[in-house]
Amino acid sequence: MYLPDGYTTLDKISENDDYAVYDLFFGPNHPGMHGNFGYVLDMVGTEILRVRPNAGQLHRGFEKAMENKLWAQNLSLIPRVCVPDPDPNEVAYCQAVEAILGVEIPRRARYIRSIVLEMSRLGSFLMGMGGVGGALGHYSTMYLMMIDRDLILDLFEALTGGRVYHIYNIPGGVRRDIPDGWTDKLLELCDRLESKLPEWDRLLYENPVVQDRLGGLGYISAEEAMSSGITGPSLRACGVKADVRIDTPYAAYDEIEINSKLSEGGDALARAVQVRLDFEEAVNIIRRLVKQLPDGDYKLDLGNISKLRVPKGDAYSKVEASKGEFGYYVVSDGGLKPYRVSVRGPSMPAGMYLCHKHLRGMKIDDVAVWMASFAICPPDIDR
Amino acid sequence: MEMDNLYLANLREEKQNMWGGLVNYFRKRSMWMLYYCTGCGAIELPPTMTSRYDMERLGMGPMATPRQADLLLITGYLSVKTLKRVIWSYEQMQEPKYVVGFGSCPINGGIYWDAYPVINHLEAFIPVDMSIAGCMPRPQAIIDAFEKLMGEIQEGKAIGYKRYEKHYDWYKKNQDAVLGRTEAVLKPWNDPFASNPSVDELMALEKGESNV
Amino acid sequence: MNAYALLGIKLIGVSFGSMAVGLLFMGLGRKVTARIQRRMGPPFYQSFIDVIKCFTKTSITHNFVMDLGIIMALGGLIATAFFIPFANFSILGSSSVVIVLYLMSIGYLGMAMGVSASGNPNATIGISRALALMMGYEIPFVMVIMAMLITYNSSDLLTYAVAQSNGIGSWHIWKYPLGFIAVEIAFQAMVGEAPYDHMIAPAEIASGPMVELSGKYLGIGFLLHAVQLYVETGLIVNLFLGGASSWYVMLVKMFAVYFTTLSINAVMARYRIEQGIRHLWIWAGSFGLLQLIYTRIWG
Amino acid sequence: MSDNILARAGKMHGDKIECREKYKAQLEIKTHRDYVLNLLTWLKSERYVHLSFMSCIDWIEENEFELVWHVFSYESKNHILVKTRLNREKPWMHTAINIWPHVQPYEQEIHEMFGVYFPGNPDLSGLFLHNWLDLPPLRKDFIAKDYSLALYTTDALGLTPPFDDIDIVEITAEESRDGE
Amino acid sequence: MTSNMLPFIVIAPVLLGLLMLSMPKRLNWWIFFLLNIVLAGVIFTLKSKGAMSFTFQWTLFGTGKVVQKLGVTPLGWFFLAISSAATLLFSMFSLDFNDKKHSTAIAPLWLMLVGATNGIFLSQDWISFFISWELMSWTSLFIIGHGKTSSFKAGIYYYALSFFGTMAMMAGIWLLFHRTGSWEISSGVLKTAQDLSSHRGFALTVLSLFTVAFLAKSALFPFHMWPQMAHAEAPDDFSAYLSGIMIKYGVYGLLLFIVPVFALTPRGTIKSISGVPWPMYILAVMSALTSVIGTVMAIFTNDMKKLMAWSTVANVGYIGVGLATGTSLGYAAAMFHTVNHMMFKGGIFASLAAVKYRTGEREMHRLGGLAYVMPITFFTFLLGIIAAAGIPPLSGFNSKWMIFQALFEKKMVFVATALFFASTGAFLYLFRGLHTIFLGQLSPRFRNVKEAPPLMSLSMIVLMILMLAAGIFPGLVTGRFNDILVAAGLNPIKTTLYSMTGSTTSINSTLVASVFALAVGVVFFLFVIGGRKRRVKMMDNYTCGEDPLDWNVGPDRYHYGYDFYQPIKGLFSWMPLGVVEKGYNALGRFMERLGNLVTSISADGTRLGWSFVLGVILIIVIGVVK
Repeated sequence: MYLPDGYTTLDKISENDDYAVYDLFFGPNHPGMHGNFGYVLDMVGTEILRVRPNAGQLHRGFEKAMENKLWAQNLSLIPRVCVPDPDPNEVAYCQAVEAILGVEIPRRARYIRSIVLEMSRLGSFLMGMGGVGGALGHYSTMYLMMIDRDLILDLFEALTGGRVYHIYNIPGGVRRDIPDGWTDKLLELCDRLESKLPEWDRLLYENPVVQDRLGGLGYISAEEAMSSGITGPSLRACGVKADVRIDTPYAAYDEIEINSKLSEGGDALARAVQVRLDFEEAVNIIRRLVKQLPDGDYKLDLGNISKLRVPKGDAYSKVEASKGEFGYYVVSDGGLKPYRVSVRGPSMPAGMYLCHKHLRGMKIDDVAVWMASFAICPPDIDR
Repeated sequence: MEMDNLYLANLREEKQNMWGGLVNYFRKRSMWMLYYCTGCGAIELPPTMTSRYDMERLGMGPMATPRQADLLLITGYLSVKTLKRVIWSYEQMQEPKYVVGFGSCPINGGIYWDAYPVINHLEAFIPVDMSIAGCMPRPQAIIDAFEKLMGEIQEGKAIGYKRYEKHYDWYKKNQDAVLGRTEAVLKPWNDPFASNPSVDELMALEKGESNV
Repeated sequence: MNAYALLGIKLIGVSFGSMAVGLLFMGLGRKVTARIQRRMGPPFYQSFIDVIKCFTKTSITHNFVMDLGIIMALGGLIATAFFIPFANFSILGSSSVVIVLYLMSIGYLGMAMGVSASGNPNATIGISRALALMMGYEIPFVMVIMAMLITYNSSDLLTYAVAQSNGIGSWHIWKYPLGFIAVEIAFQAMVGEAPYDHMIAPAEIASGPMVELSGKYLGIGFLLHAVQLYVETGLIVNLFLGGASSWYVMLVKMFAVYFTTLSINAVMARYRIEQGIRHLWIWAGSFGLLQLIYTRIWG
Repeated sequence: MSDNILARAGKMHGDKIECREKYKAQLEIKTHRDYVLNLLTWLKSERYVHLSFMSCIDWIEENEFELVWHVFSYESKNHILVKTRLNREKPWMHTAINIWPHVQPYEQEIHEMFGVYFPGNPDLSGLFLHNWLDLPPLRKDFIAKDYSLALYTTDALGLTPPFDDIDIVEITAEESRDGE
Repeated sequence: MTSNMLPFIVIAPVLLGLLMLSMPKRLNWWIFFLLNIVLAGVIFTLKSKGAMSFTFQWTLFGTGKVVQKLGVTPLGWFFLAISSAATLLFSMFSLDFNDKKHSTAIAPLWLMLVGATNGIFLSQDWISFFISWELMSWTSLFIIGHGKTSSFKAGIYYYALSFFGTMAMMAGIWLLFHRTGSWEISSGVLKTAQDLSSHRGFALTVLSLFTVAFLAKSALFPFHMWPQMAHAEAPDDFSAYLSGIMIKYGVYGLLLFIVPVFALTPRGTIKSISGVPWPMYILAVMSALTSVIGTVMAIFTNDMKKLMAWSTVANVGYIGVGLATGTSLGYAAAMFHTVNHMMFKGGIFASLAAVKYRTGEREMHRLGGLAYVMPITFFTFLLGIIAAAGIPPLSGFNSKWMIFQALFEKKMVFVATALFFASTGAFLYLFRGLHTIFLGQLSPRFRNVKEAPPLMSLSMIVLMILMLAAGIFPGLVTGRFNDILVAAGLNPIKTTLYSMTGSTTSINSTLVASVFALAVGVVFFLFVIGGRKRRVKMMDNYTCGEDPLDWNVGPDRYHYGYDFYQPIKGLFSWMPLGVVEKGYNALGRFMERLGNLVTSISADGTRLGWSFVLGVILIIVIGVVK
């Protein structure tokens, strides 16, 4: 069993007296667990002595399955890697393929991709914020935020034909152009979401109970967060200005202003607030994107895409998903199918490594909140 | 093998019981589902449960443990590891209990039909009372399925649990075939490092090989 | 002998009546919560359906202690319900608040015993939380009751209810305002609504004590909550809201108390257990103590 | 390439490494297995603090595994792919757990999926798979379709239900549903 | 039978005990049991014989003639009766309990202790009282320290405190003798009551000296530390006696001397708080504090005997509060709670002894699930904790209710709040004991454990019946109090077989029990008409879908017992609970060192050493008084 450093009084108790330790199963069939994942917690009293992560219930062998499917067929597989936030997967995969092909996609396609990515981010953030509420027993936030997430899904449906899995991005651009009047609806939705923010603030972020619960929970320093693979809002909550959209611009982000604010503190409260700040900024980014949306082609003509052959080579492409850096490392041997696709999900470092460090000594009360604050999404751990 | 039709037997039985219809009414109006996201279809459950589609108006709600739940939702594909837990949970549920499969994956494997960790036929392991088409099924489809299931409960047709009880041996055999394997399916793997050698030992070994 | 038989029949009526009232409140409460969350919610009779369904299901038991405990739990709470004056009428003729407080404990003890006999640590954690929380709310509650007790020199709930029957101005809310605040905070914890829903806490300990209850055990668990609602709202109404002269006024007042609790519940998160108890001691406790000091010295 | 890392790497490590710039801000350094940890340590000291993840590629025709560490610097914004090749017969690699502790689950996964052994990693038990006795599944010589058809199909399970009130959709191994 | 029976019931056990020291161990327990039957028989016949006394005169050097008098007062007889009945039950329990180990000479010592106890309750003069008191201290010291080093340490700790109390009492006796010129207790009471108005300083000195002695014996604050050492280390069957009877000597003393003094003092003689003379109010506050401290300590204790020892401390606090109200209700409540505590704590300690006898474990979290294999023990414990928590159909509620009524009568609401806190806390620690020992998962180690042996079970069943009887028909006990109250100069209380009348309301315990039974009947009906139930194995449990064996989780690893109330531990960190303990540890160490010193002087060991110390201090005190 893997144990990080540090010897606590709990260890002492458990060494002296084996019967002081008992086990609690936290997941997979547990309301506090986000998805099909599990921790087996060795407990002393109500404090956690040791954690045994129990991954793999969502393992579908994506990386193997992608090797057996055509380049274009894989597009239907990849959104399923991370269910609440599917579009970053599509974009990352397509970008990697485009990089190996050495093509540059049209400007309009890049903008549309950005819009889709930001919408996906909004939906995922709503789910994440609601998840924090749910983990704290504050179900009203979850119920109310889910309404707005559904409105986003409606727009997705209008754009792509799918509610959850869009399969919208293809190598060379996007599948179809934006329909007429869609952007107006999008802007309306942006206004609605922005007008909702004060209500959510009152319900969740300014709620004294929530502040008491989240404050100081699961603290991680900036240095430690950087060197243990934490990315995305969780890293920004430590005060590190790290954002793939800025660091390694992709899609239309090199042409768009991103004023992401940082919440400092590095604890669960800071992470929750960071999601809220990013949410606000994502709404603004969508407005800017729609405003600057250029005309032109929405995709590159790559011929019959199901007969696509990608030259020998490899490329890593990463995208700022709602939970952090989503990356696809694609290797091609020049054939009709990928030789290897390797996926970097943002949840692995927190869900499989930091849990050992953070959950030790934590009370059982806080496990679900801790998971929600790191936005641990089991599908991208298991793949 | 003798075939039997539990539907007809159950219908005959229910007709004799004057309270049957009333009991079925209470059962259908109060279905509690197990809070278990077995797969990606669970992403459409929050919208179904929450304010927009509001499952609770049908008397349905999530329940934390299998002891309390009536309804097991297999939300999408089922990896072998999850299958074990699903069966464990299903057997802990109290009768009457119903199983609903989401999407095509529980029916025939769906998009994962050739994936090594995902089973293809849920019906071989636990009885399924209702399947919903689509990947993933929309909230409307889910609610529609629930209403259909309610109809079946009222008519006494949702009797998967009776089938499971009666043909437990058959289900158990299938479960064991997948979960309790003792032999490799294709080609067994011999781990060359099964003895957990240390770095020094490995280095020494390699040096020896290169010298030879 | 005949009088005793009649009383027995009446008491059986009260026991089913209290369950029905509690279930009705639970159903209405779910509707209220649903409306706060901007949705339809279940029909108001949903709780009845749920409970009856639970009784038609098969269930499991781990051992005889589980059966004994669960029966003792509901039995204890129903016995408590006999002592709650309903619409200024006490069926047993006496309704000492000390009996109510202590008799309620047997329900809790039975519940605790039954669920921890199931051998699930989740249930035990839930129970240990519930008991710990009891330390938090019982003390402020008792302090306020004691303030009334020294005013009236009687521990009979009926005395308090009758003393407030001269219109809304004579309600104890005005006479013991600090005490009312303390009791309202404590009440939130007594019925286990957020921010004091530690006992259930699905996201932490997967519904705590209910974890191993199935079928009729769960049904009895629901009835337990129903009778608990009846007893505790009835207690508050008799203590502070002037009792009632007729049964419907009583029901409306009782539901009003529950409604307040639910509204707070719907917009609150859950404290950590030690935060919850500290919060109860600091707020409910200090209000209760101030009320007691005030009443003892100037009252 | 703001920090000129390739030039400095060449100067520092000489002929032990082989590096090139693949794409904009994406570099590649190839090195020998026993030199990887030195290189990674040096990179971390050069503020390449972020290890994105590590992956493994099965080059079955060359009878080699390729391990790739993805390293990123928040200062220079460069992404470096550190690559090394292992013998496919007895693949083992030094663990990087002392440089980046969160590499542990990645190594555990690669051990499970490819059979690459990481001496020094404290936990190499199975992570994702249940009761796995076959070849590590991501190796190219493991055919997932054959496995699935041999284990999960109706005829593999002997799926003739003893009741006739439901239909089971039959899929047999003969029915070809290959994606090609 | 004549009044000669009185010295018999005191001296016979003592002499027989000395004789038994050289007898076979197994036989000892039978003699112990049989003699207890005889004693109980004799004591229960005493009541019908009316008032009697036995006088014995001798001359003490320098103080003139000494009249020693044994006699039966209502109060003394009451205590004598309940203690002899309880002793009989415990001795029956011990018969089976001690069938395996015959390590030490507990039975003879215990028999001597019984004699001493009878002596305390029969004494009408301070000399007899003091001699019995000393004998009781010594014998119990050797029983507590029954040969083991750790136990002996506990014994020393216990004796150190006892000794402190004895010193105070001796000083008090001398002062009183000096003032009244008589050794008689009743004259001392009268004189002190008069002195409270005329020589207040002197009277208060005497009262406080005696109070210290009695508080030390009854483990009231600030002497609340010793039971957790002594009860926990004493032999398991003796713990029941220690907690059931011995801790009540102090209560008896308070009832004998302190309470009558204030009852005889006219109102307004001394300043009163809340209608209670201020010394009594201080006693009430100290008792309430004892209750709270005992409760808080019990909540966080892991050792089952220590837990119950702390619970004893908390309950003595209740009794003390009842006494301190000074009303007839409080006086009766204190006595009622004494009886109840004897029954329920006797039952609890008996069941714990049975558990220890079968499993050999004392740490609660190492046990679990014993209810399924030891049902009688479980039910004894269950009824015991229901009574101890003061839940209605059992006896504890009646006495707690009376105590609260006494407090309400005097409007001592803050003390009452503290007691309510202790009462709620009692629920916490008692349930913890119930869960951790008897419920939850049954460890595979104890799968083959059997029910306690027949005589042990029998005595537990008798205790259960007694608890139920006193709970449903409180009049069985409360009806006996009016004689005592009248004898102590207080008004009788209103009580019938079924009901009690307090200051704010009356309560019909029989009615409460019957409506509870009716309600349980209703629920049982619901339970029976509900769906079919099936019994499953203990480990067939909600484990979030995991098979526990996949993770090496057996019953031992699925039982939450250790650090039960850990989340709320932090809430009590501000309480300076450790300070008193530290002080006593220092005192204990000092006494130990002193003992060692004496031991090294006199080669014969501890007994001689202690008598030497005692002699020295006796001489010093006499010198001071002179």
